[in-house]
Amino acid sequence: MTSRMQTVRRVSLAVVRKDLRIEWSSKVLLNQVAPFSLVIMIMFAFALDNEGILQRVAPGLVWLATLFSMLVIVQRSFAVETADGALDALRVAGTEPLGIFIGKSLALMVQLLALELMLLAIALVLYAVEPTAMGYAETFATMLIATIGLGFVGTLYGGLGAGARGRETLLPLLLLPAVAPVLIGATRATEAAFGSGGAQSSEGWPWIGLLAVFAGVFGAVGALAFGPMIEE
Amino acid sequence: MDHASFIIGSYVLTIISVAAYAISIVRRGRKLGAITSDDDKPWI
Amino acid sequence: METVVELSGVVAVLSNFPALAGIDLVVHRGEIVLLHGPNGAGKTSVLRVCAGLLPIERGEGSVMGVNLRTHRESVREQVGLLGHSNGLYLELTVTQNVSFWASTVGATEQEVALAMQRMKIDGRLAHVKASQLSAGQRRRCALASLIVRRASLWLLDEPHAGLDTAGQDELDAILQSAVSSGATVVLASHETQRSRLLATRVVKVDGGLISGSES
Amino acid sequence: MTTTQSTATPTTQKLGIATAIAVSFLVLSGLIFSAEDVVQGSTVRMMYVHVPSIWVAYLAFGLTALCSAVYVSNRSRSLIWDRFAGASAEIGVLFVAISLVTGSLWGRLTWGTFWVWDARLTSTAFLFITYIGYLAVRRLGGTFTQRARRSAIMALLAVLEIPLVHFSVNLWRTLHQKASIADPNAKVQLDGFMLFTLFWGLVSFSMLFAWLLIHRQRLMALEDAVQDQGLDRAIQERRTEAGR
Repeated sequence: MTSRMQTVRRVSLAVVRKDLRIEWSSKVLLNQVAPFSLVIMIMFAFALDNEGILQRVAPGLVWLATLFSMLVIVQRSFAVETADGALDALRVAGTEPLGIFIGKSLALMVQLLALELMLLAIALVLYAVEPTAMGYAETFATMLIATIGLGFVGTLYGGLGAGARGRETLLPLLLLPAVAPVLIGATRATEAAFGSGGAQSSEGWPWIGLLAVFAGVFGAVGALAFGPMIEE
Repeated sequence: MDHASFIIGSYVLTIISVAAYAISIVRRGRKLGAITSDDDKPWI
Repeated sequence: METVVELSGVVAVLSNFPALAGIDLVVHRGEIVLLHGPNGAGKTSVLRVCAGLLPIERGEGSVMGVNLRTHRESVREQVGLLGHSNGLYLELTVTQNVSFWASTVGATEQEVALAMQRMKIDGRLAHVKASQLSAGQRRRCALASLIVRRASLWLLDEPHAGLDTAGQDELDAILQSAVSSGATVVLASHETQRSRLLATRVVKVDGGLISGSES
Repeated sequence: MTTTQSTATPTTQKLGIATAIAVSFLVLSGLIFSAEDVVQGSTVRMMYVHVPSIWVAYLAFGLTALCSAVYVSNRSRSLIWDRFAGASAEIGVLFVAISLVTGSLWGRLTWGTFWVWDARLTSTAFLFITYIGYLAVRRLGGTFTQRARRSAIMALLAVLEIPLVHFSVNLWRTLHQKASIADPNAKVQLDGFMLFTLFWGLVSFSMLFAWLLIHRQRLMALEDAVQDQGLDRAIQERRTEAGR
């Protein structure tokens, strides 16, 4: 058992380093996904042409933009694996699926967190949001825990698209309903943190609890289901 | 009866959609049943 | 003689197309078997079935005593597969690629260096991104990744393709030495001249079946 | 009609006739015999198709989850469990759709609007979408065992997803905005015959579900058999390639 845990540790470290290195050298997040989410945020401002409304709905927009961008990152994360048959090679190598799952989830979480920080900064500037110090703490806690859940669930469903080749188009249909609790929980918690619509910052913590439950459930399920999911 | 169109409409809608589904299942079943051997029909 | 691969009447399906239509194949330890046949004969699928990647639809199969129908996942630790694609990450450098594969199996830095040296991708090439390599250099990189895996059954799909003569010689030497230390090799190729010299047995594959064999 | 040709057997024919009679009686009872409600008036009659529909949907999705769990845990990996799971989910999607439509018609009458972002409605909509996704995964292709494993995982994921969504949507509607719309059923004071009619609806729709499930499952077996025949033919064709 301990040797298996060591293998999982080694594989997940190798995978997360590899994924982040690929991102570092290809800069897809920086050059494509981040501008994409910026465009989303600006388009929202066009669609909801009213300063009062924008301030009120800013938390929801940040999280919607995060979810849409996440679809792109997840697809990219698995496109890297299938481009030259690396996923096949990983499977043939009998690489511990749990290690792959943890590694890819961690890499996804790091990328998502970077993106969310950027979106937060955009919201502060474009939507004129002014949280308190407590509000900032709550916002960061929300981001951290929501991202853990999103990383697990994104990797889990992304694996299905990769195992069944050429079926990436199914990803949004499967993934978006599954992350609805994150959208609800994170948006409410961020509203509390931003004080949107007169919300108190203490109202946010139960939602952060919901996000933690979500992360725990999908972390556990992903650990079990990811292996069979990436099989052909 | 008040709102007869809504009420009868929902009954009709329910029954028609279920019936259409049932008929399509039975028809497809007959069509495929004709071209498969009885070994593939363990319910017989 | 110990049996490494045993397939009987194996049918394998690629999206409703029977790539294998009932293959019977037995491979013993220490053999170098060449699968030879036209394009689309099913050579690649035989290798993928043996690697536990492609599920068996009908028939029975086992590799090193592992039943491929029920436990195809557990055969993989002992096989090394080089497919059509190289399994490289194009955005990473040669060293990063080989090191990644090494770290997933727990091989040492030393083994990585040795493998890269053998495939002659250590010097200038070591820090070039895989996307900028030529086809032959990528093949060398993939072979180096395969060497660090220390497999006991080598499954190679067109391994000589894209390699220059020196690279082909090196590959042959590597396979010979692997076999002499107890490994078994199955390779698929339609370029037979070179492979025939290497192989201890040639098996003809056609139409998803074994259509003949020669020694 | 010869039974050997189709998915019907004498038993299912009897079940079918009994179901037809039961549903006909439900229609008569729901539209004519039963009394109008004191508060809701005639609109209470919507309940007798709406509630049984959503009941069948829950039954169907529950069965999908159960059969998927049996498929995963059973060593024999018998495909019959996969077929029951798939057939059941398809029927479930049909009945969720029916209950969403009848529900919004009912809502138009009692609330004055087709849709409200009420917790139960919202999570039912998610239920609908989730199982449409499940059916899409079933149609991904590949071999039967691939289909079975993939869809069994999806069904079990849905079992986790649904309560999470339901719970968070509930929290959303209770914490965030005090629920302004009461449950329509709560206002209804059911008399004996109305209760009986509702009960009759549940029974007759369950019979309907059973009949549909048996036939759909058998149809799926036939579809699989036809695909298998296609494979046999393809294998024969493939083998003749070797002669050339």
